[in-house]
Amino acid sequence: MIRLFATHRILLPVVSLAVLLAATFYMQPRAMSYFGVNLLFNLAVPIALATVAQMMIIMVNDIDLSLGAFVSLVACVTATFLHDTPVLGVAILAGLIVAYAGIGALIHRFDLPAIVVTLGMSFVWGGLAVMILPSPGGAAPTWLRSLMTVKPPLLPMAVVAAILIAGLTHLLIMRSGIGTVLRGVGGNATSVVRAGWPVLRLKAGAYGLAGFFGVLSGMALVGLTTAADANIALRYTLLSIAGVILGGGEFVGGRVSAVGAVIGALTLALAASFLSFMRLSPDWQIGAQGAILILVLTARLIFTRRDKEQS
Amino acid sequence: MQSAFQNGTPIVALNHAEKHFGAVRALDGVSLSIAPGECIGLVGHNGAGKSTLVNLINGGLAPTGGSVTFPASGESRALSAGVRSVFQELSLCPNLSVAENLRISHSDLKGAGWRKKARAEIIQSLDAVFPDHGIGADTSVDRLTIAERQMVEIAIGFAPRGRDARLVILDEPTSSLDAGIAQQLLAHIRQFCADGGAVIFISHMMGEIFDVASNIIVMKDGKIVANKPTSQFSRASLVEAMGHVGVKNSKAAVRRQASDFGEEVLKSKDGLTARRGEIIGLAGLAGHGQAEALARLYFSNTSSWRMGKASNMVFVAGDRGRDGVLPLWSILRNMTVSILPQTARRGLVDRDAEKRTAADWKTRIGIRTDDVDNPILSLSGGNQQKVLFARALASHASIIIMDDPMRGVDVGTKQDVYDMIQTEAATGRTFLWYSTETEEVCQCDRVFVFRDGKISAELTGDDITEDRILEASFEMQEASA
Amino acid sequence: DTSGKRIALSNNYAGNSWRQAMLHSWEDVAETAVAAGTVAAADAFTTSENQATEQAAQIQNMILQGYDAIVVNAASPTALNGAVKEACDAGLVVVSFDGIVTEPCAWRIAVDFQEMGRLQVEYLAGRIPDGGKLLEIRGLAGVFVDDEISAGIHKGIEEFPQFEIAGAVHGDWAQDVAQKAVAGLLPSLPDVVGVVTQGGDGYGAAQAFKAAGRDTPLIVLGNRQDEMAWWSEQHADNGYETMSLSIAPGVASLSFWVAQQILDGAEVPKDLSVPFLKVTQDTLDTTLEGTPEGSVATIDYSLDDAKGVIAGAM
Amino acid sequence: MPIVKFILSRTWIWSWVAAAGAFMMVMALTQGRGASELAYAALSFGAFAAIVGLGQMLVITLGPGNVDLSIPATMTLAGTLALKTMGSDPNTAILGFTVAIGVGILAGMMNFALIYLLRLPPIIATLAASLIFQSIAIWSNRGLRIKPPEGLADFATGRTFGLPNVALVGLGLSILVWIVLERTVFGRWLLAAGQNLRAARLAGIPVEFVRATTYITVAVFASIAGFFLSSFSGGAALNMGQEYLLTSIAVVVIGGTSIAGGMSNVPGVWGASLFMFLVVSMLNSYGLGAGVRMMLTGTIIIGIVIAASTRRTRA
Ligand SMILES: Nc1ncnc2c1ncn2[C@@H]1O[C@H](COP(=O)(O)OP(=O)(O)OP(=O)(O)O)[C@@H](O)[C@H]1O
Ligand SMILES: Nc1ncnc2c1ncn2[C@@H]1O[C@H](COP(=O)(O)OP(=O)(O)OP(=O)(O)O)[C@@H](O)[C@H]1O
Ligand SMILES: O[C@@H]1[C@@H](O)[C@H](O)OC[C@H]1O
Ligand SMILES: [Mg+2]
Ligand SMILES: [Mg+2]
Repeated sequence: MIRLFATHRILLPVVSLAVLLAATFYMQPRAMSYFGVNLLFNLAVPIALATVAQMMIIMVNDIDLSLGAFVSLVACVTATFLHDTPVLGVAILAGLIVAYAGIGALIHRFDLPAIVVTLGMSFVWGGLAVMILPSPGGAAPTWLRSLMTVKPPLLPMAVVAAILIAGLTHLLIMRSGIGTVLRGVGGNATSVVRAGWPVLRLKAGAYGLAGFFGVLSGMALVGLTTAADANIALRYTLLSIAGVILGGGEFVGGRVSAVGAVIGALTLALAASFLSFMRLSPDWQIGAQGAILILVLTARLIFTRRDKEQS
Repeated sequence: MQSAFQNGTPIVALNHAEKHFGAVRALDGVSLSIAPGECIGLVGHNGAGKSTLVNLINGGLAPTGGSVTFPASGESRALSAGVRSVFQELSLCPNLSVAENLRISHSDLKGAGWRKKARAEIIQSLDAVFPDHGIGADTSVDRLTIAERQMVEIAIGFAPRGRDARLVILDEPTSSLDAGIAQQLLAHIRQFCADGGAVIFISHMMGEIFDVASNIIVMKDGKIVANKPTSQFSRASLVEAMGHVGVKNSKAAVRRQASDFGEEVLKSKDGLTARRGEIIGLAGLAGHGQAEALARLYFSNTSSWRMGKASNMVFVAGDRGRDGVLPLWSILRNMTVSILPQTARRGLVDRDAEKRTAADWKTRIGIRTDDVDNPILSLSGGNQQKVLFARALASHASIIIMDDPMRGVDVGTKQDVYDMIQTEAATGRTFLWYSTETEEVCQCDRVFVFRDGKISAELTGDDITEDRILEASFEMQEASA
Repeated sequence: DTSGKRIALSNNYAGNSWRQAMLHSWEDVAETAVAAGTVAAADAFTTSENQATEQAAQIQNMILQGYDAIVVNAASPTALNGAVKEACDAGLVVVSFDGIVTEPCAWRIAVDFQEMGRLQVEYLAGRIPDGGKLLEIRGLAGVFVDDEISAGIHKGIEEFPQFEIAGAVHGDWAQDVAQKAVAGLLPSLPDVVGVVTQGGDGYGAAQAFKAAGRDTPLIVLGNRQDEMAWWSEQHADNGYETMSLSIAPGVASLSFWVAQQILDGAEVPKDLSVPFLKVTQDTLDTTLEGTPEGSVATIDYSLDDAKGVIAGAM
Repeated sequence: MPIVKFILSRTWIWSWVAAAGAFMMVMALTQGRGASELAYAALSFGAFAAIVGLGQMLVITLGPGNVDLSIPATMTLAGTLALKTMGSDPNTAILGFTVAIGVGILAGMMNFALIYLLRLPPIIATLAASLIFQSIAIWSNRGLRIKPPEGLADFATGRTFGLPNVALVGLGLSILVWIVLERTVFGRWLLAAGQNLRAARLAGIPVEFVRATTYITVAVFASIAGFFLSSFSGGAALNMGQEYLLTSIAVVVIGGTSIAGGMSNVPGVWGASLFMFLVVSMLNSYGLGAGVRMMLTGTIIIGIVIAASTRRTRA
C-alpha cells in the first residue's frame, strides 16, 4: 500500500480530496448535487489556473511572489479594457504574458533571485492595477460571464473545467518533449545547457506559460465575480504555492505534477468550505484553516517517509 | 588502430589552447588532434588540467588563448561535430526518467510518440554497453543507485541520438563502477574505436588505461608531457611521466594480527564490528548497501542535536558535492569546520588555531593551492577530496568512516593517504573504509563483503584476496543459478 | 413569523478594533434574538484574509448550508456580485452594510462616505475660516471606502477653496501604518493647519507630529477609544478641540433586524442609509465613558430602530 | 583605488546607495530642510524592519526554502499578549517584555516542530502556524487596543544621545547577530548548514539544533519588534505586523544576503530597512499617487538587485 502511494505520487492528493469531499457531503448532504458541487468548486477554477501558473515557476526551481498581484491586474484589465475595447484588451493581456517571459529571461540572464524580482514585480503589478481601477468596478465581458456560468450536461462547469485544465497541462508538462526539457531545467540545469539547449529561452518559456495561465486565472475570476478590484486575488500567491505542494510538488528539483496541482487547488478550496460547514467560533475560524493545511500535508508526509525508510 | 591514427582527418584539433582562471594556468598551451579510431588514455595528477581540457573540447569553457576546431565535420560547435561528453560529476536530471534524460540530450526526438522512440533507443544503448543492466527506461533517475546513474549517463553518451557519436569523452567514468561493470565498458570502448569512433578516456586506474588505450597522453601542470602509443609505456614509466616519485609497490608492511588491536569499539545492528586501531574494509559490488550501512552507522552514533567537544566519529565523504564540500567557503573553513569546538573558547572561534591547523594540513597532505583562503571550488576534484581527508584526520575522533573516499584521487596522493591511514591506525584510531576498488580493500585488516544490503562474508588475514571478495560478492547469484 | 429562519453574517475581515466591535454587536443581537425565538440561528463567519474571492466562496457555502438570509459586509462592492446573484437566485435574502454590494437584488444599508469626507472639510472651515494647508490620510488603496471618503474630501475642498491638500499618504486605517507614513512625509511637508482622515489613523498621525516636534494641527478623528482618550487629555491640557466621526460598528445589529424584517415579509426599500456617528466636544465625555477601552464608539440598534430606518426610507 | 574596489565589491553597498539616493531626493525637494527629522524618522521606523529583517536573514541563511511567514502574526501575538498583561499599569515593562519573549520562544518552537516533526516545507509550516497565531491573538483580546504603560511608551518613542531608542535596540541586536555570525562556532555551523545540510550533518554539525535555534531566534526577534512597535504606536492592533511579511524578506535580499543560503549580511539589512522607509517617504513627498508609488517601489527594488548582482559577477 505504501509502495503504491510512493510510486504513484498522485494517489495521495486524490485520496485526500476524496476523503475531504466525503466528509463535506456527510456534513452538508445538500452539497451532493449538480448545483452543490458547482457551488463548492466554481471559485476553485481560477485558483487551479493560478496554481498551474505557480507550478510552471516552481518547475524551474523559482518561486513567484507576484502571482496574486498579477492575477488581480489581469482581472482589472479584463473587467475594463477587455470589456470596453476587446482588441486593446487582448493586446494588453498578450503584452502581460510577454512581460512575464521577459522577467524569466531577466532572472536567468543576470542570475537574480526570483523571490526578490517577483517580490518587486508584485509592487509593479499592484501599482498598475490600482491605476486601472482605483476603486472596485468594471464588468465582465458577457461571453466570459456565460462561459463561466455555462451548465454542461452530466458534470457541472467547475468539474469539467478542472478536468480540462489538469488534462491539458499534464499533456503539456509531463508528456510533451518540451515539457520534459522544462522539467529538466529544474532537475539539473547544467545538463540541459550541456546538451545544447538555450536555457535562457526555456526559462522565458516557463515564465511565459506562467503568465499565460495567470491571465486565464484572472479572466476566469472576473467571469465568476462579474467585476474586479485591485486587491481581488492577492491571496492567490500563497494559495497557489500551497496548492502545488499539496499536489505533490516540491520546491526544488523540477518535481511537479500538473494533475496534482489542480487537485491541490481543489482541496484547498474545499477545505475552507468544510470548515465553514463545521460552524466554529469566529475566533478560531482563521486558525482552523491553518490546522487543516497542516493535517492534509501530514498525510503526505507519512507516506513519503515510510517510503524512504523502506528503500 | 595505429594506422587510423596516422591517416584520418582529426575530429578535433587543439592548437596552443590555453585556459587561465585568474592566475591559475589550468591549461598552458596544449596542442593535440584526435583522429577516428583513436582511443586516448588521458592521465595526470589531480589538478593537472584533464577536466579543463575536456571542457575546452566540448565547448563548456572558451579557451583563453589558442584554438579548438573540428576539421572532420567542419562544424564549429562540439555537439554538432559529434563530440559527446560524460562528465566527472554526474549530470543527469534526477527528476526525469531514464528515457526522458535521453530526450534532453537528443533534441531532434520530437513529435508524437517520441517517448516510445526514446525508450527503445536508450535500452538499446544500455544493452550494447552493459548487457544485463536491469535498468528500466521509465524508472526515475533518483531511484537509481549511483552506479546505475553512471551507466545511464555512459549509455546516453554512446546512444545514436540522430547523429552517430564521433568522439566520446569519458571523464573518470568508472569511479563509481565495480570491476565487472567497468570491464563491460572497456570492452564496449574497444569495439567502438575498432568501428571508427574515437574516445578520450580519463582515469586514475592505470590498469584500465593500459587495458583500453591505444595512445596515452600524460598531463602535468596544465601541459602535455608525454603523448605516445600505449605500447611504449610501462607501468613504471607512466607513473614516472606523471611526476610521482617514490610510489612504493603496494606490498605494504606485514599483515597485522588480531592481537595487534585493542578492544572492540564498535558493533552495529548490521553486524559490522571494529576494534581499536583496526582498518575495516567494506567491499562488494557497487550499490549493495555499503554506503548506506556507513551512513546509518554514522547517523546513529552522532547527534543532530548535540555536539560535544570531542566527537567520537568522523566521516569522509566520497560523493563530495552531495556529502562533503561546503561550496561557498574557502579551503581553510572547509578544513576546520569539524574541529572548531576543540579549540573554541566560550563559543568563539579561535582563529589563530584555525590558521595553524590549516597551514599544517596543507603541507602534510599536499593540497595544491597557493593560499588556503582561496575558495574550495577552485581546487580540482582530487584536491577537494584531500581537504575532506584533512578535515577528518585533524579531529580528535577515534573512529573514521570513509565512504569510497579515493574517488578521483591520483595515484601519488592515494599512496600518501594509505600511509597516513596506516600511521593513524597505529596510534589507535579505527577506520571503516568502503571502496569500489578491490586493491584498496585488500590493504585492510578485516573485510566485510556486502550483497543485497547485507553482509555476506567476513574475511580476515590471508583470506582477504580479490578472488575471495569477488566470490562473496556473487555467492548468492551462483547459489540461486 | 421568522422563528424558523436562519440568518448568517458574512464578514471579510476581523483584523481591526472596528470589525471586532462589529462582530461583538452581532453576537449580542444574535444571542438575544435566538434566545427569544425570533430567529432559529444567526451565525457569524469570517474569512481569514481580507479577500473578495474567499468571501465569494463563503457566500456560496451559506447557500449550501440552507440559510434564509445573508447579512454581508463585503470586501468589494462588485467582486461579490456573482455570488450574491447566486444567493438571490436560490431564494436567499441578501442584506449588505458598511462594505455594500452593487448587485441590484441585494439590500444596501449604506453610510454616505462621501458626505463623511465632505463634512470634515466643512467642520475645518468653521474652525479655521482663513483656511490653509491640509494633510490627507487615506485608507487602503484600491478599496471602495477609501476612494469614496477621499472623493468627499476633495468635494469639500472645492466647496471651501481656502483649503488646499499639501500632501497625502495611505495609512491603511491602521494607527501604526499611518504614524509611519506621516512621519516619512513630515520633513518635506509645509506647516499644515488640519488633518483629514478616514478613521483608525488619527492617533497615529498625532504621534508622528509629536515625534517630529511639530505643533499638533487640528486632526479629525475616527471614534476609536484611544483617539478620543487622547483628545480628552489634550483638551484638559490645552483646550484642544476637534471632531470625530465614523460609521458605528453597531450597524451590524441594524442589518440583522432589517434582514429579519424582510424575512418577515415587510416591504423594505433596497437602499437604506444610516447616519454616521459623530462625536463633538459636547458629547465626548459621555461617548468616551460608554466605549470600552481599546474599542470603538458604537450604538446598538433595536428592532424599533430598524423599523424607523425602514419607515424613513419609504 | 583598492578601497573603492573593496567597497564596491560588497553586496550591501547598494542598499545604502539606494537609501542615500532616496534621502537626497527628498532633500532636493525641501532644499535641505528637515534633514535631521527625516534621518531620525528613518532610523526609528527602519529599526522595526531591521529587527525582523535580522531574524529573517538568519532563517534565509539556512538555505533554499527556509523562510518565516509567521513574522507578522508573531509580532501581533507578542504585542497583544504583552500589552494585555501589562494593562497600562506602571512598572510592568519588564513583565511585558518577558511575556513577549516567551511568546517568541513558543512561536518559534511551534514553527520548528511543524518543520521537524511533520517535515513540512517551512513556507507552508510557518504560513499555517501564522493562521493559528492570529486566532490566538483574536481570541485573547478581541482586537481591543490597550495602551502601553506610560514609561514604556516614553522609552519606545524616546531618544538617547540623539538617536531613537528603538534604533539603539536594533543596533544592539545587529551587533549581537554580527558577532554570532562572524566569530562564533554557532555562526559557522549556521553558515555551513545553509550551504549543504547533509554535508554539514556529515561534518559533525548538530544541524537540527542549529535549525531549531534559528527558527526560535527569528520568532523572538519578531516578538521584540512587536513589543516595541505596539509600545511605540500606542497599542497592539490585530493587523499590526501585516506589512512586515514582505518587508522582512525584502530587506534581507535587497541587503545582499543570498537566498541560496550559507551567506549573511548584517549591514545590508540596515541599508535596506532605511531604504524601504525612505523610498515611500520620497514618493509621498513628490505627491505621487498610490499606483505610481507602488510601481516605482517595485522597479527600484529590482534595480538594486540587478546592480548588486552585476557587480558581483564582475568582481
Ligand atoms: N573554475 C575554476 N576556477 C579557478 N580554478 C580552476 C577552476 N577550474 C579548475 N581550476 C584549476 O585548474 C586546474 C586544473 O583543474 P582540472 O579540474 O582540470 O584538473 P583535473 O586534472 O581534472 O584533476 P582531477 O583529477 O582532480 O579531476 C586546477 O589547479 C584547478 O584548481
Ligand atoms: N539513514 C540515513 N540515510 C541518509 N540520511 C539520513 C539517514 N538518517 C538521517 N539522515 C539525515 O540526517 C539528518 C538528521 O538525522 P537524524 O534526525 O536521524 O539525527 P539523529 O542522529 O537521529 O539525532 P538524535 O540522535 O539527536 O536524535 C536528517 O535530516 C536526514 O536527512
Ligand atoms: O469597514 C471599515 C473598517 O474596516 C474601517 O476600519 O473603518 C471604516 C469601516 O467602514
Ligand atoms: Mg577532473
Ligand atoms: Mg572507484
